[in-house]
Amino acid sequence: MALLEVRDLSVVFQRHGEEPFAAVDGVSFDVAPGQTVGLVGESGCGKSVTSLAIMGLLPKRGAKVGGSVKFEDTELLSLSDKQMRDRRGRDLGMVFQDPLSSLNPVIPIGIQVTEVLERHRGMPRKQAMGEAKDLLDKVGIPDPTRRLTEYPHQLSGGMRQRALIAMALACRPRLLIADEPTTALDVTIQAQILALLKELVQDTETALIMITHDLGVVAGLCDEVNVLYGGRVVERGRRHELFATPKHPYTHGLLASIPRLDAPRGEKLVPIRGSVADNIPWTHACAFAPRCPNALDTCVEVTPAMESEADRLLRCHNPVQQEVSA
Amino acid sequence: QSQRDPGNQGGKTGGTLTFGAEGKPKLFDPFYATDGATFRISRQVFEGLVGFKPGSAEAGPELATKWESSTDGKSWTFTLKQGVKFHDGTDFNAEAACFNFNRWYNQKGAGQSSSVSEYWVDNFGGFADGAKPSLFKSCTVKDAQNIVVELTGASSKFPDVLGLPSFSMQSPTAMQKYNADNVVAQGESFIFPEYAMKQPTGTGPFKFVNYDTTNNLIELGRFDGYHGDKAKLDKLNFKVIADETARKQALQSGDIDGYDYPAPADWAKLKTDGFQVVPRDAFNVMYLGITQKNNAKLQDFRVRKAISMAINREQLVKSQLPETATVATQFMPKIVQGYNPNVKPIEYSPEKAKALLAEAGASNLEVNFWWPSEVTRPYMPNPQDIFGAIAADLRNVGIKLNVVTKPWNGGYLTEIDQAKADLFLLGWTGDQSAAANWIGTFFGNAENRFYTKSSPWGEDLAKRLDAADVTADKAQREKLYQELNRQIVEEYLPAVPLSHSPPAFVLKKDVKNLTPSPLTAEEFSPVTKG
Amino acid sequence: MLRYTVRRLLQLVLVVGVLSLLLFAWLRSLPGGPVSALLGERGTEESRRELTALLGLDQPIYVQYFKFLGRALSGDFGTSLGVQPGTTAVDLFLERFPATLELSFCAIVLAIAAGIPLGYLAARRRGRWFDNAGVIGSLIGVAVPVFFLAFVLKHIFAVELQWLPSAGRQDDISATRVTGFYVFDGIITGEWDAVWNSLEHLILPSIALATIPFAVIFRITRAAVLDVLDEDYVRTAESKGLTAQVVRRRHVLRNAMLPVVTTIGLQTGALLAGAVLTEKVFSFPGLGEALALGFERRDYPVLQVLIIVAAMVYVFVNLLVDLSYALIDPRVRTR
Amino acid sequence: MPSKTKIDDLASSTAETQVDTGVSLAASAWRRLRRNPVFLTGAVIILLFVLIALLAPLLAPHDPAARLLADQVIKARNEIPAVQPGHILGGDLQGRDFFSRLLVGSQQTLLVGVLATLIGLIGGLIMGTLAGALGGWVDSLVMRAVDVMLSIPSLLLAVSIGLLFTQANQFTVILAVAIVQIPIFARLLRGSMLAQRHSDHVLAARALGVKPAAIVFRHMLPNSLGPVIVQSTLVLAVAIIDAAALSFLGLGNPDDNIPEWGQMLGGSQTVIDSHPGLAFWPAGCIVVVALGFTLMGESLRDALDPKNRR
Amino acid sequence: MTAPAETATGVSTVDDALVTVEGLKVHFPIKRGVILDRTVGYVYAVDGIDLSVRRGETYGLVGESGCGKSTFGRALLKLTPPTAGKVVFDGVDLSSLKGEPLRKMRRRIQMIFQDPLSSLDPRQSVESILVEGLRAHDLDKGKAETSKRLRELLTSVGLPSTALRKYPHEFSGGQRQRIGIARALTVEPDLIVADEPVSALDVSVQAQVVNLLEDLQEQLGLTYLVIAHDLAVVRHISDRVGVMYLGGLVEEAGSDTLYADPLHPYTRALLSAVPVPDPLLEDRRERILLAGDLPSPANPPTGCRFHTRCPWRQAKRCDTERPVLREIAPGHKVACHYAEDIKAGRIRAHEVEPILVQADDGISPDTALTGPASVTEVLGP
Ligand SMILES: Nc1ncnc2c1ncn2[C@@H]1O[C@H](COP(=O)(O)OP(=O)(O)OP(=O)(O)O)[C@@H](O)[C@H]1O
Ligand SMILES: Nc1ncnc2c1ncn2[C@@H]1O[C@H](COP(=O)(O)OP(=O)(O)OP(=O)(O)O)[C@@H](O)[C@H]1O
Ligand SMILES: [Mg+2]
Ligand SMILES: [Mg+2]
Ligand code: NI
Repeated sequence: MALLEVRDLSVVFQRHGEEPFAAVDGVSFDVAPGQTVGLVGESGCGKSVTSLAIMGLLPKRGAKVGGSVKFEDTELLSLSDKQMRDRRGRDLGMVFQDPLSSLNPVIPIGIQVTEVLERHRGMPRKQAMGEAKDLLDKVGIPDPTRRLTEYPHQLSGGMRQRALIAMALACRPRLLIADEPTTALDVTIQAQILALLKELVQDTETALIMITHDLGVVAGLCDEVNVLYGGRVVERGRRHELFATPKHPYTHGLLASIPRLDAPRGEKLVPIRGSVADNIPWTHACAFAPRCPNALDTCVEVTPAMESEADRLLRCHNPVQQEVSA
Repeated sequence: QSQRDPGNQGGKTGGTLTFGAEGKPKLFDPFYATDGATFRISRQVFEGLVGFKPGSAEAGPELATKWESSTDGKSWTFTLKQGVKFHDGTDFNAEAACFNFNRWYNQKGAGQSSSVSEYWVDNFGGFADGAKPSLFKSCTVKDAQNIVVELTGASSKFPDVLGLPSFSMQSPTAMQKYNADNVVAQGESFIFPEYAMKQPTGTGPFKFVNYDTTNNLIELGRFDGYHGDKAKLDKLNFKVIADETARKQALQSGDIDGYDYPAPADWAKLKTDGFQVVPRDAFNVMYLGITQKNNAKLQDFRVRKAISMAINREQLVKSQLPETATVATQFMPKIVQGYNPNVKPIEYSPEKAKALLAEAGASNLEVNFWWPSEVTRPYMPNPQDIFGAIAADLRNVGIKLNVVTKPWNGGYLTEIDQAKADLFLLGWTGDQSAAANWIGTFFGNAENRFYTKSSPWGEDLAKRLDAADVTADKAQREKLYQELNRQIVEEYLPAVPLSHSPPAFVLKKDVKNLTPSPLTAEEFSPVTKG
Repeated sequence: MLRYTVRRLLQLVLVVGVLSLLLFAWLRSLPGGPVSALLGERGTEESRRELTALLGLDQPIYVQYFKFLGRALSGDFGTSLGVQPGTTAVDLFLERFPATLELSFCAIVLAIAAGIPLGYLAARRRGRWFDNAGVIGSLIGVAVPVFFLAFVLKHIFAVELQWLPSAGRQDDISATRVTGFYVFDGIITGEWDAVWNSLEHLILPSIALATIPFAVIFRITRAAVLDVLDEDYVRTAESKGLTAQVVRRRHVLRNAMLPVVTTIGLQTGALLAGAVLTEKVFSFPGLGEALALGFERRDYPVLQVLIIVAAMVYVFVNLLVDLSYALIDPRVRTR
Repeated sequence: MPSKTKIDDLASSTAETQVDTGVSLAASAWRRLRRNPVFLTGAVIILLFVLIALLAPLLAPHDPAARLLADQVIKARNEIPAVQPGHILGGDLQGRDFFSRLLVGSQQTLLVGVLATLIGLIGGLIMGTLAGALGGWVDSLVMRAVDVMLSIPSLLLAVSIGLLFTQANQFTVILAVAIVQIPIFARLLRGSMLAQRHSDHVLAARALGVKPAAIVFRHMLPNSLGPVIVQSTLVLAVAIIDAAALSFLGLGNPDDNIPEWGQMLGGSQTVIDSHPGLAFWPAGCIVVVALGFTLMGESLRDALDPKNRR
Repeated sequence: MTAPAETATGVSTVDDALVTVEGLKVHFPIKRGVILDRTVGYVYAVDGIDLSVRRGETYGLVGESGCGKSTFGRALLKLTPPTAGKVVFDGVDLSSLKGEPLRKMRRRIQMIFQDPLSSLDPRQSVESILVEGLRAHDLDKGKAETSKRLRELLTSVGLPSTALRKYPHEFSGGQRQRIGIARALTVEPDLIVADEPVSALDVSVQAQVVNLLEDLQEQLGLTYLVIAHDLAVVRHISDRVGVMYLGGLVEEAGSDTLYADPLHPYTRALLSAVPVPDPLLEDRRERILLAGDLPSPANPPTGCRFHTRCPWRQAKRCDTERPVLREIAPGHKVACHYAEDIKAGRIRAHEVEPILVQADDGISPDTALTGPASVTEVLGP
C-alpha cells in the first residue's frame, strides 16, 4: 500500500493575457513508506511544480491543479487550506534547494525550528527548544545550543541545509520531499547531506521524494526513478534497471551526455541536441521529438502513451534498442 | 475658541479682545524701535508728552497739557499733567520727563547707531558726545509741573515729533532696574536689555503682561491706575499672523476679533460677511521711482513726463487699489501740512506720451523696471499686479522694459538705494504730518535713489527743502512747501506719484469704538466688545 | 556596530563642518541682507553702511566665519534679527523644534497608520481594483504640490466648514507649558482641553504633510510585501504548515518591514527638515515657518542655526534609521 | 530509418520564429509598456499637454499679455472679469484672458520641467560617471559633496539657489530646480556604475582589451541608465512641482507677461476664496502634468524592472 | 580527449610552456576603520600557486566554492592585480606590463565566464558584442571582411548567422555560452581561461559546450585553462588537473593519473564524493566523508590548510608546517607531508570533529546598512 499516490497530476499556469501553460501534465507515481523515489529532469521540466502541487504550495491564483494526490486515502487536493496546513510540516515535510534564501533571515534558527513543534506538537517554547537542540544535533550540526540563537547568515551553506532538514523532520513526517537539496552545495558537502538523508530515511521509515537534475545523486540514493520531460514522466524504473538499460532516448541521451568519473577518458560525449526551449507541446506529439535522435514521423503526430513493461514505464514510440555493452 | 473667559458674556466692559497683527514687535522699548508692530503695542502701553488727536495726524497735548516756545523756536516749556502714574506705581513728573530726554540724548555705543535709535537720529541728529550736531540741547526741571527743553535750532518737526511712539515717556525706575540702555551689538545681531524685551513700563491704559513667542501672542492687561478713562477691556491681545490670508481665515473662523491690513480684494467679501471694514485716512504715497543715474535719457524732463503720462493711474487705482484709494497729485497726502491743492494733475495720454518721447529722441526707450517680491506694503498691496498694470501701459507707448524682481529684503531696497534701477516701485508711510517727513526725506539729499543730482535743479531742490524745514513760522513754512510740491510735480518730476491707499482694519460686528487713525495709532482703551 | 556608529558620527561632524562653512559663505553672498531687512524703506545708503559696519558684515567672510566659530564654541550662535528679534537663535530653535517635531510625528504616524495597512492590503489584492486605486491614489499624492493641498485643506475645513482651526498651534487658552510639546504638556498636566485644542491644530497640517510620506510608505510596503511573498522562506514557512497568521506576521510582515522602516526614517528626516511650505500656509510656528521667515528677513543667525541643525537632524535621523535597521535585521547587526 | 525532414522542419520553424529580428531590452520593455494602461494614461496626458504647448499660440484666442479686460478689474470690490463671450474662463487679476494664459502657460511649465531635468541629468551624469568610473578619492569627494547637498531639504536648496541669481528669470528657475536634482542623479548613477564595474560583462570587455573609455561609455554607462531614465521621468514631475513652488514663492520669472502656472497660482492666492478658479485651474494643470509624468515614470520603472520580465 | 595533448602527459618540460605562474598570490585587503580605512586583514584568496600550462594542452583546475579558482583565473589575466608572484606568458612577464602593452597582450589570452547571461552586455546585439574585440585590436578590416569573419565565427560555434541581430536575452543558456565563446575567439587568442564554462548549463546542454570546446581546440590549436568545480567535467576535458584547496594547489597530475591514483587526502575525499550515475558503483563505493565546511580564506588554518578536515591528519607537523607542492611521481605533484605514508597505508584515516566555520558576508563599512539612501531612491520600487 503506497503512502502517497499521485495520479494524473497536472498544473496549468494561467496568467492574465497569456496562453495557459501546462507545467505539469499528467504525472503519476507512488511512494511507499521507507522508499525513496527520484524525480529527475532538466531545469524547467516541472519537478518543483510537482512537489509544490503535492504540498499544496502553489499560488492560489493563476495555477490550476488537476488530477489526484492521495496521502493514505486522503485526497490532498480537495483539502481545505486549513486542513492542508495541519498536514504540512506534520505529515509532509519539505526541503528546498537554496538553503540561504529558504531560511528567514531575520529569525533565529531556533525559533524557525521550534515554530513547527509548537504548531504541530503543541509544545511550549521551552520544551520545543530542547527538542530543537536534539534535532540539530541529529542532523549533525556542531554545538547545537549555540546555533539555536544564531541567524541563518551566520551558518555555512552545509549547516543551513542541515537546519532546513531538521525543520522538515521536526514532526517526523512520513513523507519528505527534497527539492534539489544539494544543488547549491559543494560536492564534499553534498556527500555529507546525502549521507544524512539516507540515514534518516532508513532510521525512520520515512518516504522520500528526491528531486534532482543530477543523475549521479539518484543513482546512489533512490529506489525508483522517474525521468521527467516537459511536465510528463517519460520513463520510470527501478534504479538499477533504469541506469543499466535506459530505454527512453531522453534518458539515454542524458546518460550519454554527462562525463563520468569512472568512464575511460577520451570518449567523446554524445550531447542531446537543442535545448528545452525547442520543446513542442505534448498535445499531438512527443515534446522531445525535436531533439530526439530516434524521432519518427508519428512522434510529431501522436502523443506517446505511458506503457508499462515489467517494472518499467515508458512513454516513447521508438525506444532505444540496447546494444549489448561490455 | 478664544472666549474661554466667562467674564465676558455680553457685557459692555471687560472681556478679551484679540486683534490680528501683521508683524512681530522687535522689542517693547519704543525708543529703539522703528517698526509698526512695536509701535502698535507702544501706543497702548505708553504715552508721550505730545499725542495725536484720535482719528487725525494733528498733534495735541497728552502727558503735557500745554507748551510754549520762545520766538526763535529754540526753547520750549512743557506743562505736565498731574497725578499720572507709571505701571510700576512710580509717579510721572518733571524729573521723569527730563530723565527720558536725557536718556535719549545720552545713548552710548550701539545705542547711538542710527539703526537702533533711528527716530532720534532722524529727528534730533547726534548725541551728548557731540560727534554729530544735535537738535536737542538740554532738558531742565523748572518745577514739579514744568520742564524746559532747549534746542540748538528751530525745526518744523518739533514739538509734534514728541508724539511719535519712540519718544514716549517710560518709567525711570523700571528703566534703571532693567538696564534699559544696555544695547549691545554682538556678532551679526543686537542684544537688547531685559527692559526692552520683557519689562516695558509706561503710563498708558494697558500694561504689558506677556509675550508668548511660540504662539506669537502679545498679552496686555488693563492698567487700573490709569489717569484718564480706564480701558474697557480686561485684556487686549495681539496675535501675530504674518500671512494676510491667514489673518482673514483666523477672523472668519473666530480665532480673532479683528485684524489689520485686510487685502483690498477682501473688503467687499468681509463686509458682506458681516464684518466692519474700517479704512483709515491715507497717510502714504506710492510712486514710480525714476533713477536718472544710469540712463541718460531719463535725465530729460520730457521723457519723465512721457512716462508719467503713459500711465493710466485712474484705472490703476480703480482696479488694483482699495476702494477709498486716490490718485496722487503730489508726493504727500492731503492731511500733511504743505499739501498743495492746486497742483496741476498729470494727464493720462498715451498719444502725447509717444509724441513727447519722439520729441526727446527716445522713441525706442529701453529701461530696467524693478518691482519687489516677498512684500506687501499698505501703499502697495500687490506689487506684482501693480507692476503688471504699469508695465503694460509703458509698453503701450513703445517703451521696452527689462523686468527685474528681487525680494524686498533680498536686494531690492539695497540696490534701489544704490540707484541700480531705472524705474522702480516704492512708496512711503509717513510718521508725522510735517512735509519734511515726506518730500524732505525723498529729495532732501541730491544723492538719493532718484539721483536728482543728475539734473540741474537737484542740489537746489535739496537746499530749499532744508530751508523750509528750519523755517520757524508755521504759515510761511507751509507756503514754501506748497510751492515746492508744485514745482516737483510740474517742473521736475523726479518720480511719478501714483496713489494714496488708505490701509484698513477689520473688526467683528460687536467690536465698537476703535477710531481709525491715519498714523495707524488706534487707541484700544475705549474699545468694547459684545 | 559601535565602530560603525562612531564612523558615521564623525562623518556627520564632517558634513556639518563643511555645510556650516558653505552655508555661511553662501548666505552672505545672497543679495540683500539683514541690514536692509532691519531698516526697510526708511534706510539710506549711509545708514545701511553704518549698520553693516556695526554688525561686522563688512569684514571678509572668513573673518566673520572664524568670529562666528569662536562665539559658537562658547555657545553663542547669535540672536535673531528678524524672525523673533531678541531671541537667541538657539532659543528660537528650542522653541520651534518641538512644534515641528510634534507636527512631523503626527504626520508620520498618519502616514504609517494609513500607508502600511493599505500597502499590505494592496499587495494581497494585487492587480485588483483596490490595488490599482491605491497605486494611482499614491501617485496623485506625490503629484499634488503640498502647498496647494495645504491651501485647499485649509480653505475647505477651516474657512468654509469651520470645523478646524486655520492657523497656529493652539488657541489662546492659558495652557501650562512644560516641555514645549503642547499635546504632551496637556497630557501630563491633565489639561485635556489643551490636548484637544492642540490636536485640532495639528490635524490639517499633518494631513497635508502626510501625503507624500503616505504615498511613499504605501508603495514601499506594497512592493516589499510583494517581494517577500515571493521569497523562498515564505514558502518554507508554508511548507511547515504554520497558520496563516503566523506566516503573515512572523515571516511576511516582519521581513517586509525592513525597507519600510528605512523609508519611514528617511521620510521623518525629510519632514523634520522640510515642512517649510506647509508650516507657512498654516502659520504653524515650527522650524519651517521660521526658516521661511528667516529667508524673507535675511536673519543670518537664525538661518545658520536652523539650517545646520536641520541638516544635522536629517543626517542623524538617517543614522538612527541605519542603526535601528540593525536592530531588526540580524544580518547587519552581527557585522 | 525514420524520415527526419518533418522534425527538422518543425525544429527550424520554431527556431525561425525566434530568430527573425533582434529585440533589444528597450524594445521588449516598450512592447510591454504599450499594453500598460497606467503608462498609456500618463503618455496620453503628456502628449496632450505637449501638443497644447506646441500649438498654444494658435489655440489661444487672445494675446496672453494683452489686458483686454483691464477695466473690469476692481480689486477693491473683488471684481475680476467674469466668464463672458470670447473669454471662456474670464480674465485674471490684471484683466488678461485667463484661458489664453492657461494654454500658453503650458509652454513655460513643460520647458522648465524638461530643461531642468535635462540639466540635472547631465550634471548628475557627469558627476556620477566620474565617481563611478574613477572610484577612489574622486568617488569619495563627489559622494561627500552629494551628501552635503542631500542633507538640505530640496525645496529649500532650490529656493536658495534661486535667490543667488542676481536677476531672476525662467532660466534661473530651471537652473535652481536642476541643481537640486544633480546629486540625486549622481548618486543613482554612481551606484549602478559601481555595480557594473564588477559585473561579468565589464570584466569580459576588459579581458577583451577594450579601451577603458569605451568600457565606461559603451558598457557601464548604458547599462546604468535604466534607473536614471526612470528617475528622470519622475524628476520631470518633481521639477514641475518645484518650479511651481518657486514661482509661487515669487522667485520665478518677474515678467508675468509670459504666463506660467506656478506664478498664476501664486498670484491668485489673495483671491482664492472668491475666485477659486484662478488658483484651481493652474493648480489642476500642474497636478495633471505631474501625474502624467509620474504615471509614465512608475510604469517605466515597472517595465524595466527585470523582476517583471517573464 | 584528443590525441596530441595526451602524449604530453607526465613529461614536464618548461620549454613548451605557454604560460608559467610562479608564486602567485592574491590577497584582498579587508578594510575597516573609524575614520580612515585601515587594512585589518586579508582574504587569502590565492595564496602562492605555481603552475605552468603547456602549449596546446588543457589544464583543469578544480576545487570547492570559494577556494580561489576564479580569482586565480582573473589574476592570470591581470584582471585582478596579483599581490605577489609572476605570470609569464609566452616569454613575456605580464606583471611588468601596464596600459597599452597590457591591453595589446590581452588579445592573446581570453576568458569565458560561468554565467553566460551576465557576462554578455544585455544592451548590445550579438554583432556588436563580437565586433568590439575586433575593433579594440584593429582586426576590423572593412565591412565585408568583418561580416564574413563574424559569420565564420558563428558557424564555428554552431549558431545561425541570423543571431547577429539578436540580443543575449533572446537565446537559451547553451546558445549564450556559445556567444561567449565566439567573443573570446574573435581576437584569435592563444590561451583561453574558461571559468566554469558549463556549470550554469543544463546537463544535456553541458555536453554540447564541452564538445564545442574540444572541437575548437582541435581546429585552432588553442590552449585551455579550464576552471570548474565538477571533477567529472574537468577530468574529461583536461590533460592535466590541478586541485585547489583554500587558495593553494594541493595536487597536480595528469587527469587519468589523478583519478586512478589520488595522493592528497583532499583529492581522495573529493573523488569519492562525486556521485556517479551508476548504481552499481554507487552501492559499492567507499566514501570518505569530510567533516565540516571549507574554512574562511580570510582566516585560513595554520600549517596544512586542510588539516582541520583531514582524516589522516598527524599531530604537530600538519598543524604547523605548510606542505609544499612536491613531485612524487613524474608529473604528479602533491602538497602533503604524508602522501607516501597514506598511499602505502601506513597511516589510517580517523574520525574528525567538525569545526565551526563562521560565515563571513564581508560587507565593507562604507556600504550603508540600509538599502536606499535618499528619498528619491526610496520612491523607487
Ligand atoms: N508560478 C508560476 N507561474 C508560471 N509559471 C511557472 C510558475 N512556477 C513555475 N512555472 C513554470 O513551470 C515550469 C516548470 O517549473 P519547475 O520549477 O517545476 O521546474 P524544475 O524542474 O523544478 O526546474 P529547476 O531544475 O530549474 O528547478 C517552468 O517552465 C516554469 O517557468
Ligand atoms: N574582490 C574581492 N574582494 C574581496 N574578496 C574577494 C574578492 N573576490 C573574491 N574574494 C574572496 O576570495 C575568495 C575566493 O573567491 P573566488 O571567486 O576566487 O572563489 P572560486 O573558487 O571561484 O569560488 P566559486 O566556485 O564559488 O566560483 C572568496 O572567499 C571570495 O569571497
Ligand atoms: Mg526546481
Ligand atoms: Mg568562481
Ligand atoms: Ni577529449
